Amino acid sequence: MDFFLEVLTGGLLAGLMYSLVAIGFVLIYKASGVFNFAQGSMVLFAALTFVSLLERGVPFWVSFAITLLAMIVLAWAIERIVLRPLVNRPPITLFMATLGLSYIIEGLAQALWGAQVHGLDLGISDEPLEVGGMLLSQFDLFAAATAGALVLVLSLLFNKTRIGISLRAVADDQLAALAVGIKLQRIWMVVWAVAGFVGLVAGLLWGARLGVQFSLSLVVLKALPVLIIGGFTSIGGAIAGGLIIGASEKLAEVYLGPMIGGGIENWFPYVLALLFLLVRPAGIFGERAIERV
Amino acid sequence: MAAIPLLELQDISLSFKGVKAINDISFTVGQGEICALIGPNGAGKSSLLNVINGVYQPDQGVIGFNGKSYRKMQSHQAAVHGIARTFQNIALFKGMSVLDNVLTGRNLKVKSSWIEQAFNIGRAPSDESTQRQKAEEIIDFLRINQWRNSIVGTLPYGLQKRVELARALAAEPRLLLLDEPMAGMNSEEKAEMSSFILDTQREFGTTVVLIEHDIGVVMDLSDHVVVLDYGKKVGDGTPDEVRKNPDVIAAYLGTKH
Amino acid sequence: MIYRESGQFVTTYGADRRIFKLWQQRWALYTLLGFAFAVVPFIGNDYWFSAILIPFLVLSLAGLGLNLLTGYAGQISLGSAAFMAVGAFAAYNFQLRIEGMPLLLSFVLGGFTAAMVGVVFGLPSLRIKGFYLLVSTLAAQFFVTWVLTQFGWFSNYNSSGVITAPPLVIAGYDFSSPAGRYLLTLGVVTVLAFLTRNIVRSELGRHWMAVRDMDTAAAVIGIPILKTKLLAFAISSFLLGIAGALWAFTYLGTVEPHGFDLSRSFQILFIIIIGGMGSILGNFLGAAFIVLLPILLSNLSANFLAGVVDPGQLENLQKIIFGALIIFFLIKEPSGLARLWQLLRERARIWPQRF
Amino acid sequence: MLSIIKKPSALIGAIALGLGFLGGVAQAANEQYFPLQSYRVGPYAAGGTGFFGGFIDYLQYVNLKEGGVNGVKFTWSECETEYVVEKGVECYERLKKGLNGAPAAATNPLSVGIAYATLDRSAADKLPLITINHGRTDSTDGSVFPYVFPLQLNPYSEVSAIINYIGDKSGGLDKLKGKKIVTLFHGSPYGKETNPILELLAKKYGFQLTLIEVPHPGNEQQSQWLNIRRIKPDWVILRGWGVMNPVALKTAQKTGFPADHIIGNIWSNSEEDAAPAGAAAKGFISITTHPSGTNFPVLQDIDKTVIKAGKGNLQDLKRLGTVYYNLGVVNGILNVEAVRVAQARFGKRPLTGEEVRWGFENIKLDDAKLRQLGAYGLVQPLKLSCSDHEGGGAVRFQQWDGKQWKVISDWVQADRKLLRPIIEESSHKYAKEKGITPRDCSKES
Repeated sequence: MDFFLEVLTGGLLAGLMYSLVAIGFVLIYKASGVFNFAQGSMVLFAALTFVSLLERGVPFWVSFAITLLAMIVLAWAIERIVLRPLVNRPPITLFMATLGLSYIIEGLAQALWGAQVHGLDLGISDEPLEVGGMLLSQFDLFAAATAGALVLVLSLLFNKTRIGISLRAVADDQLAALAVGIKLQRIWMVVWAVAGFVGLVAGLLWGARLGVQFSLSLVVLKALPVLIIGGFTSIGGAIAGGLIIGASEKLAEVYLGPMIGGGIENWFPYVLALLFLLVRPAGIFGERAIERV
Repeated sequence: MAAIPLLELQDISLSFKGVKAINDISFTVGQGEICALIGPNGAGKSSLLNVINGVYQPDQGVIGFNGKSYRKMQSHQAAVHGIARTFQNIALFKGMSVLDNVLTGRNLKVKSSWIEQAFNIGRAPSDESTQRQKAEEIIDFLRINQWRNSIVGTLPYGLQKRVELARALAAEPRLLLLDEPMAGMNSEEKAEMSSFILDTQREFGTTVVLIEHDIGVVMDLSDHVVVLDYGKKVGDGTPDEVRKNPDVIAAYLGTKH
Repeated sequence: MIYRESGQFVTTYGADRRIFKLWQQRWALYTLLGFAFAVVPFIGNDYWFSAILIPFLVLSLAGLGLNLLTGYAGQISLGSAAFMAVGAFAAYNFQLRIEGMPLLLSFVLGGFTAAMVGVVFGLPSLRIKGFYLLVSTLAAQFFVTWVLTQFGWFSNYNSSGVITAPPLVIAGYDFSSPAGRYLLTLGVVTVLAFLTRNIVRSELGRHWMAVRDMDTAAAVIGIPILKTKLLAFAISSFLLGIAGALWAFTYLGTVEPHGFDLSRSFQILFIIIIGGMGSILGNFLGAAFIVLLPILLSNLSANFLAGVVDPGQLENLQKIIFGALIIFFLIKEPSGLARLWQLLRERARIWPQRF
Repeated sequence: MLSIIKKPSALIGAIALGLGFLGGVAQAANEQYFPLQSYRVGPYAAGGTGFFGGFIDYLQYVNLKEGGVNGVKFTWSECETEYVVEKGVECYERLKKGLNGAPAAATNPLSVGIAYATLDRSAADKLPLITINHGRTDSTDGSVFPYVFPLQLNPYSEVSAIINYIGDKSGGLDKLKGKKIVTLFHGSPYGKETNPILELLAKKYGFQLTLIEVPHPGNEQQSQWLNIRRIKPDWVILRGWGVMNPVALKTAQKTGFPADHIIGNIWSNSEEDAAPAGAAAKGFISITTHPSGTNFPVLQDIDKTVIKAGKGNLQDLKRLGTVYYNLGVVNGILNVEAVRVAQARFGKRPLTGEEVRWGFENIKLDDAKLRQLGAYGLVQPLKLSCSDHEGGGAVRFQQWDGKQWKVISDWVQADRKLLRPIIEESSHKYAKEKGITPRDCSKES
């Protein structure tokens, strides 16, 4: 039983790490209807920029600020060069454009900073904590707290600020938002920049876990099933989806794995998401649109 | 008015998330007649068409078609029974040519299997020619020959409406459902479309149920008018009868549309 | 005027259905095929066969497979490589375990196996649509490679988990030389391309496009949605499966499941985006592009930029170029290279006039 | 949008230029050529730059120091593969013909996928394929794979040596009985390859073995390490790859498993595997076929003659003496020795691949020879033959001190007699599938 709880907690904490990446997706999907596959590359780009600056002797917060600036510039460029010319195209086209985008960002990141593997130390010790016979990772707890803080900041941003309110209007109805004079392009840029910020935070935490290297961009594959289960449009859903995926994949690996041969963590979340979809075709928190003909 | 009913709706109700869109509606449409559904926006006209050909499934009620009763209709099943339709917002296959769109309308008449088609053997070659011939007849009938090979998405609105009618007619339907076939047209185009509908009824004996807002057109065109308001039926009869029905006047005509 | 169209009228519906209505175009195609079959095997060298022509042909076939599903039937998939893997491993096992199994038959059986797997992962497509369907195809991608790695039976318990091409002998003729492997690949791809062309121009092809453009309307006019989608999955996976078998047998010789990973699926998706969705020719143009561009860049740099530009940076540049081209095509020419080719041809028809 | 095809002639010209340089002009150059399928970008760039840097530096060193082998200088050219199989194949086909008349000696892709894809071609083209420390285990049997050389160490020998080391640490192989060993392996054919051998050894020595898989790429290992924590093993063998290694070390720390009881295999033994884990890696042990550092005459000489002269290949000089760099140097030594051996038999001239193959099969490096090469302790004593394309099968153990690797053992030998029948069983199965008749090694000279 203890072991079960330990696996469960470990899974829930790991799940929050997936949620961090998924939140970036949700923001962009909500505001511009783009399923942004390049989110993983943005995480890589942010982490690589940050760690390269750090290694060149730039202080922590200055590096953070410069990286954030870079993400904003990136967001601006994406809006200008990619999104604007593709307005009103089918979602599938936009999705494929983000595939192209992920290639560009990955190439750019490596062209700028090289392909070496970097270690990243955020100064959080990772000696395990014993709590009631259960092992807890300090780092994971820190990451969970960060995720929580991030959600709080984002919800404040969306509920209290002008830009947040216009953003929700855009998410609700693009045409109506346009009609009341909201500048769609500006909203998009802001959202991509915020998603860049989320990518930076995710990049730092993941980078500290894995080392900063190319495979950071693969975390996107862990975030996809989270999105499917949580729904594309709900930040709360991204958190819940992350928890569900994290916990169930760990439990499955430990208890189901030995029966069918282990190493099932790659496809298990997808199969789980698929089963969810067959029951609820728009995720737990998504709403199914009624087709009007 | 023709005597034998082709379509018979009994006590149909439909709701979305608890909101009633159609409330206990019954009426019949006779063989070969043109029946118009009228009523203000949100009266449930399109929903009713969607129920008839199985896009929506009603919460209760029975659909009688051609002497048989159905609790629910699936859209594929409706097509097999000979129900074809057009849509309010044009549901053409925008990436395909006019000819291909019309040919898809004949999909239920195709006899050869896809394997025969892949190897161009067996029934495939003659089948394809037959379908093509029929499709060309419809194209001639609706006078859209010159756009035969154009991609539908590039055509103007009025033409698209005509192509959609062509696709529906290609199925050789017994019942044709038209959802605002003349919406957004000028009076000349409306006249043209009206004459196509009348010709269809005369030449092929097709029964037509249509939704239209232009009362003038409705009164000229239809044998039978059903008036809906807030999901309920408020009138049912010949154009003249409906015109005189006080409920209808109150609910609909009275608002001077 | 390069094309002279005068005097060529179609008189039957059959003739009107031809892809190439002008005899010049048909003649050009036959010449091209004749050249590819009868001349290239004698003038090509190992490098051209093994490094350019064979991968080009196999990737064209894979693009063709995905294009049926995505370009024609509108179902987006990121699992193409998984179906290739199924085809490759199935063909290998049919060849290995059934004595005297003819090589071509094992390709076809490999294709059928891939088709069956494709149908299983296509089943959810009835209930889920759009991006949500990505989940099903990604599940296929990860699950298939897992199964092939997990169970040694599939690789005949090879200690390194790889499969190796059997001797390439058909009816007593040995096709294992580079030119032979090229001819074998070319033959298979040509036949399948013709069959596919027939399918997309037939009733089934129209059903696919109807489902792609608007599936509600397709259902209303009586097109059976599930059957249409599943056939798209099946035939698409069939072609991908054969492409996978060719990839393993005629191109690489030895493959591991990892060779059919997600990046291969992306590669095939890029082929159809760049080449042109909903076009047969587009797959060939897209595959040629994706095979040639890296070679071109790397040759140019090796010969002109050696020592000037770091080869590593050149690869990064190439990645950026690929990404940029994809976005460029999506913005400027969603119908890809195939459309550009068509425009070029139309220009040639009216040349020297401009309009 | 037509603008990109406005100048078709320019495009065709560019294509012709790009593809035109495939043949190469034949000149009677007195040079021996190494085609290098290198990778300096992409996910595995760190390994590629180190390995090919070391390899090139050693070839350069022989050129500068001795003027090549018996007056035959080495030449090479690189072709970027990005570790991608098709690119590797394309590079192979492009470079196999030699360069300006200098014939190719051998290919050294350092990539499992590329090695597999060029395996058949190597035999057809009669060009040796060197897969140092990796590759198909059964290619050790040179009678079936005449052109493939998994030099020094094949995957089976790896685990056998690790078990021998653990036995040593426990005070003898008989003390292994009842010990608990967990193997954490990468979810790929590579990762699974040694599982049957581990099971065999577990049966033989009576230790309890648990095999735990980490799915590719391995950036999440919580459940695996919680499992390990429950099992409480004496040792964990890490058979990792890429990002899986640092994550394993970090997660081990998180779950309280000591790093100095984790033993990394041959692809978990570089600086890139340990350093990103930071403090969590301290104490981590791994095998290596060659110590890192520059404390060997040959490396100091390379530093002096090549690097100090500004002719080195490394961009980042800090990488001199790293695991991958030294592997490249070792690989260079073995390739050059093969050429030297073959020249002794076939003449002092540029050799064909077939002749170089004979050279590889007759490599014999004993302590005296290694001292002469300045590589004593860096390269293990090695003797290859027609039937044995591995030769050595020994490893040393090293420990990460937080900054670099420190060698902590002498050569530990694998139990190659035990492994040989299994290898032959596999190679014979391959021969049967492919319709190959194995060479009769007793008739080879």
